[in-house]
Amino acid sequence: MKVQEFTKGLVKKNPVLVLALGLCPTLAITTRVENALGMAFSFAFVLIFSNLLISAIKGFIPKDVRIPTFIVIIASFVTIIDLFIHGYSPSLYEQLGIFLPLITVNCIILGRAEAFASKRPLGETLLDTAGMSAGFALIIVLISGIREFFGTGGIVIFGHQFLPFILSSPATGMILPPGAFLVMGILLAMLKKMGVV
Amino acid sequence: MIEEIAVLGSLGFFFSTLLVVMSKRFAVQMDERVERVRELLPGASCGACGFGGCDDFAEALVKDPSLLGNCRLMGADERRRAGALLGIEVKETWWMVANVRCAGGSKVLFDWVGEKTCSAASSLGEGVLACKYGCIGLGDCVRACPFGAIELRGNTPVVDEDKCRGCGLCVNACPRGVIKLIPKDAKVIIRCNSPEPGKVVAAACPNGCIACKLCEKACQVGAIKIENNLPVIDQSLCTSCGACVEACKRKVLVLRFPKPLATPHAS
Amino acid sequence: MIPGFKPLVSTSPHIKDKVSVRGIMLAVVIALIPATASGVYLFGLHALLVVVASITSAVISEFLGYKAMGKKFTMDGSAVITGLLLALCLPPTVPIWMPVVGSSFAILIGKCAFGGLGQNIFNPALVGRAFLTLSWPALMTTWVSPFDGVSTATPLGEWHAGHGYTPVENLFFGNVAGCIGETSALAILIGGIFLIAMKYVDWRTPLSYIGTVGILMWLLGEPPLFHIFAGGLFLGAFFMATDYVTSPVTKTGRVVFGVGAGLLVVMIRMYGGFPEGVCYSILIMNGFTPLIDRFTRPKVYGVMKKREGGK
Amino acid sequence: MLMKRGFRGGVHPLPNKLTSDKKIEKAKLPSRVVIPLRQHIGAPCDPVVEKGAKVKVGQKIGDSPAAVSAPVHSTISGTVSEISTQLLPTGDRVPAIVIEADDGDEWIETKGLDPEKASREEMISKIRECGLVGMGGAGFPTHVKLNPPKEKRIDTLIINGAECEPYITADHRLMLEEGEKIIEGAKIIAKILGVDNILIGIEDNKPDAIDNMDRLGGESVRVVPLKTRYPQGDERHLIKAILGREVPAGGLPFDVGVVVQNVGTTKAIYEAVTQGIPLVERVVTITGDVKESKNLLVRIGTLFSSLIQECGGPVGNTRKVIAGGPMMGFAQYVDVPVVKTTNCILVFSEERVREEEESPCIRCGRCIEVCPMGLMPTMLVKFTRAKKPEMCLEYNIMSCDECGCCAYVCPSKIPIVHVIREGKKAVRRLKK
Amino acid sequence: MENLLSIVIAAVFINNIVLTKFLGLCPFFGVSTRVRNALMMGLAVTFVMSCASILTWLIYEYLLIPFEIEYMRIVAFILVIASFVQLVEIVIRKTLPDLYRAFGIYLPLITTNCAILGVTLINVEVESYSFVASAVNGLATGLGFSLALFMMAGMRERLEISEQPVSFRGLPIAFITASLLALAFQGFSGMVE
Repeated sequence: MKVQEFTKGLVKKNPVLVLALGLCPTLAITTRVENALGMAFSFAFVLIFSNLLISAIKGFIPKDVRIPTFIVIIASFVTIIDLFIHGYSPSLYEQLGIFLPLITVNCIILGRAEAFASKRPLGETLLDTAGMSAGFALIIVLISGIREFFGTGGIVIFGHQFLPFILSSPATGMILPPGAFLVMGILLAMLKKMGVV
Repeated sequence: MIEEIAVLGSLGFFFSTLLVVMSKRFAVQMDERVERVRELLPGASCGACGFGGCDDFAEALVKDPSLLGNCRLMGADERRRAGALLGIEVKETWWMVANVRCAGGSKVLFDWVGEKTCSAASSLGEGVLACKYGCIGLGDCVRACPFGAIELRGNTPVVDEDKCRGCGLCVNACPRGVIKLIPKDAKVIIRCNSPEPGKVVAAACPNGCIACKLCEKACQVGAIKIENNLPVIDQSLCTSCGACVEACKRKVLVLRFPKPLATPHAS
Repeated sequence: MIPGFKPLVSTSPHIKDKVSVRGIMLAVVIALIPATASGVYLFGLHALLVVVASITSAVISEFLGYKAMGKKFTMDGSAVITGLLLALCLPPTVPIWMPVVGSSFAILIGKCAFGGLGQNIFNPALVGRAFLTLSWPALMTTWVSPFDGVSTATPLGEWHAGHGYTPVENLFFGNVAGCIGETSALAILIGGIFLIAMKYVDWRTPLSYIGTVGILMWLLGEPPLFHIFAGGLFLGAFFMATDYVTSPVTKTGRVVFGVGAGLLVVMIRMYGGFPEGVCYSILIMNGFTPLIDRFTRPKVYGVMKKREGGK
Repeated sequence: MLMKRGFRGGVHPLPNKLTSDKKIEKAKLPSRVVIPLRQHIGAPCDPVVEKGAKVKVGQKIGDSPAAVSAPVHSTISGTVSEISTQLLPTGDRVPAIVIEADDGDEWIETKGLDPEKASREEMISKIRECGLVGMGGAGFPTHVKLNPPKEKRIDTLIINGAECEPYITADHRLMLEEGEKIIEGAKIIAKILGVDNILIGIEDNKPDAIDNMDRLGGESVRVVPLKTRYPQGDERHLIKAILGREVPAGGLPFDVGVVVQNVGTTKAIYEAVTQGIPLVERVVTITGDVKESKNLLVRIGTLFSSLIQECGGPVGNTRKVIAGGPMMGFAQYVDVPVVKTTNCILVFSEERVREEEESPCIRCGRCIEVCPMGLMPTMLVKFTRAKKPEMCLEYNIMSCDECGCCAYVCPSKIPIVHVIREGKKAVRRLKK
Repeated sequence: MENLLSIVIAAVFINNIVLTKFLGLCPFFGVSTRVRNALMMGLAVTFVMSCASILTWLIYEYLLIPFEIEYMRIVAFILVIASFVQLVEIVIRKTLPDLYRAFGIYLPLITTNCAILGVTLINVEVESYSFVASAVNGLATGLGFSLALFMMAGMRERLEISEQPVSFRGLPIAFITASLLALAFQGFSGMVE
């Protein structure tokens, strides 16, 4: 029962694929695998800690102002990770741009807070958010991998060429906006065909 | 540090006061029961209850709890809980499944071209088949099923009873009234829908019931009566002995093996 | 009633006009022959190779796409047109893999994903071209002059760079650099007029499209004839903006479509980063087509007040 | 007011009027007739004769007390052999009286009125007693049509001689051969309605009919030549073309002050009022793939098969027998009787029936262009197939006349009319 | 004036918030199934976006900068936006219940519509716009969002009545349509500057 709270986030209730939430960063920063990893890390940090806090104090939040309260909590954690990445890796900070602060308004985080953390105990919340984070990471790394490979010809992570081969004439369109929508669409269709979603 | 806290604190205070005041002034009475009933509904929004969808139905239910039986998809458990919520007692109901009352095989009256749906075909002349009550086999029921429980094998629809939830949309979709809902524990079913006298049926279709009454005579417990030229089976008397099935020369009667019926529905 | 009468029943009408989908597609292909021929004449055998590669891969892609969809593939000729149109709006120097990639993309993503013939929203050939331009911009903007194959710029490219205007008669006969099928306005006009005369396309779209470009350019102080004949406007106006599937179904809608596309061409040419905007203007108007259809419904007989769309 | 002579949309099918110079011949007397008790819009009649009864030509054999209905008469003299359910050319099953002929052709005594002296009510009741219905196609009881509600002011009578469907020439021949009766009939109708303005609309592909009617009509009845285009004969489009008025959706010509009568009906009205002759025969064009196409004066209730035989039988392998014209007629699969509204029997052999397979809609917009009602058939098809009756309603599906122009021009060969009928069914279900 | 015009053109066409910046995608895919709802949502977002641009600019300029706590912008901005949206929600729910029903869960989600926070951040952080420019940018971005949403809704209504392969039906084809629309909008690139 408990393990399901974690695994459902991977496929069955994958926040991006099934619930179609959190699309903005999924498409925006998936031009490079490197960015995706940075985003996945920041996202997991904010999602897990903010929801734990919300779950802990859920009894004290008045119903009418719960959403602003959640958001303020989330925003605080975003500020922390924003300052952290700014100091730790300015280049990544540059790459993620406004999408780092925009984690605040990622529908997945608020959605989990509203649907799960504000109703369930701490332990389940931890598993749920960890699962959601993993599911999110899985998808954005996959999409960024596809886009980077076809769009630049190879996959470079922290200065290392990740794949043994490269494309000679990469299609730059893949790392531009149309490519993002396209990969997402085809991915969804394939998953649907395979009966995953 | 103090300044920062003061600034954000006063911002927060200002907005929360504003919100509290506004929410009091613009308060909307919401019936919480609607939401809770809605959660118990299956959410397929199939429309079989006669309302626009599960949301509409939930609202109607709160006003008139007696409509609860309209939803054919709810499991027994959900129905009981919804009943408790609405303050009515729910009797146990048996689960229904769709049943195709035609084995196919009617003679075709004429060649035809046009829109390939049963409904459209049945509006050509008197319908394309010599039997006016038979299955046309173009799959209107297949398209109507929201659960993918019906598929065409050859020209006859076959119901997958594990997927069928007895919503009755196929019953409404069939222009010939070939599909009927039957209790899931029905033991013997008939595969003909024509109330015409035997002579007419025999002329139109090799598989139709000609009301010969052999089944009625064969049944030892008196569970079969011929009404309107078709056998009517009292399932509560039937012992699944199969004598009627044996007796039927045209193979109109089919014995369903009784399935375990402990849980009528588990979602 | 009659001995041996095998009745066939259908709803009225019992007679049908002769025009068929295949016939229409065939007419469009025929209408494109002059443009194709002039392209091959001007730019040589490689151009022909591009055309053949494009058509072949379009047809093969469509076959595979339909197979994957589980639909029956019929050789209705629409894939041939997509492939041919795509080839005609490619530079004559592109490597052969490009039309192959382009028309596969056009057919599989632009058409089959939407459900095949009649269901797509964007003109597949232009989708293919836009994708190629986006992905391999350098290859897609390498131009050569006719006959000798010397690297040069297109008339619109020259103009965009401030090098003045190419004489209109060169543009009319096609003796300029440009895409395979778009340089000779005359050849396109022959095909276009054939289609209009046969009532296969509505004259409203090309007229309003070309007219808008001409008038706006004239108002902006540019030579209208140059802008009408230069670039892919003719090819776009007669063969792409008039694509049934992706353009409005109503007569008023077609005028709106033409005017809108003309406006966009002028906007992109005058203020945009590209010297040419025909491809994008049509794609954007394709996106507007469902809305245009919705808001230009004809007046229904006997219904006095026309109600607005939506519920 | 400027006279407009056209309407929006429409198509130009090949006219194929093979019989326009064939004189109307009297068909052989049938040995047996099947007379359905409902040949009109409205309530079916109840039989007023019993099985075995002897009947004469013109004797009333069925009537109904309902307001919208018309009696039926025996069309031969003979014996009622059975009263049973029979198929109509429209595909409905209705009760019918079957009569076996005797040797003679004995008529009942008929008595006419003097239209100069008779009152309006007398004439209307005579018309009802003679069982007159609109003979152009729909079969609306004539006495109802000639008795519009008091609040509707009628100012114009239009006689419909357009006959826009291909192949059919019954009305054309009537106008050439029985022009006087039509003109007199029109005057009687005008008197009943109390209007002065009598117009006859005739398509310009029948110049001889235009000349003839113009000559006979004189000052009082004016001929309006119309552009030849299908469906010009639909009364809504006729009114629009001649008067520029639009009948409101869901309304009737009454609502714009007009009554429209078909030429065949007009002639029948003349005969009914002045001589008291009931509607027992009508002109039917039998054409298509038969040995010799003819315009025949046929007793109602005659079976199609005997008429086809009378025209020398079919040519080639018959595939379709159509009651009515090729655009709106009904394909038959068994032998049916001629009814009051049957204006044509069309025989199509294999060669003429080439049904092509449907292909996807390519949104060419031809159906929208030709729709005389200003509808968007392609959208109606899509909404119907996507099961969206509310959208069908939004796109005015109920205004569709099923004239068939859309399906005629469709390059994808989509059975648009068939689909739209389904859409209408769904809309009706929605309204319930 | 010229400058403001170029801000408008840039925000509506060239840097369309949905098609090139990937902001506001949740409502873009969620509310684009009906043209009418799309129009309403577009209006709501445009309204909130304009107001939020003005409010946050004022707060940034007159509260955060003087107290040197710019790094608290995320918390402050989201607070303002969330409260403002909640306010709008409360008012709409009372005065226009039909509209409230049509928006469903998307009205509360305007709060988390990243486009709104995104625009306010772009105003002060990325572009450092003046007060007027911020307000105009907020409005124009909202219009750009509405335009994309409106077009998408039209296309999706058409997709709904056509027959895609089963695996593409619904969201996948919506993404592919968005992709092709983004491809078409590439035509605007390079305009203005």
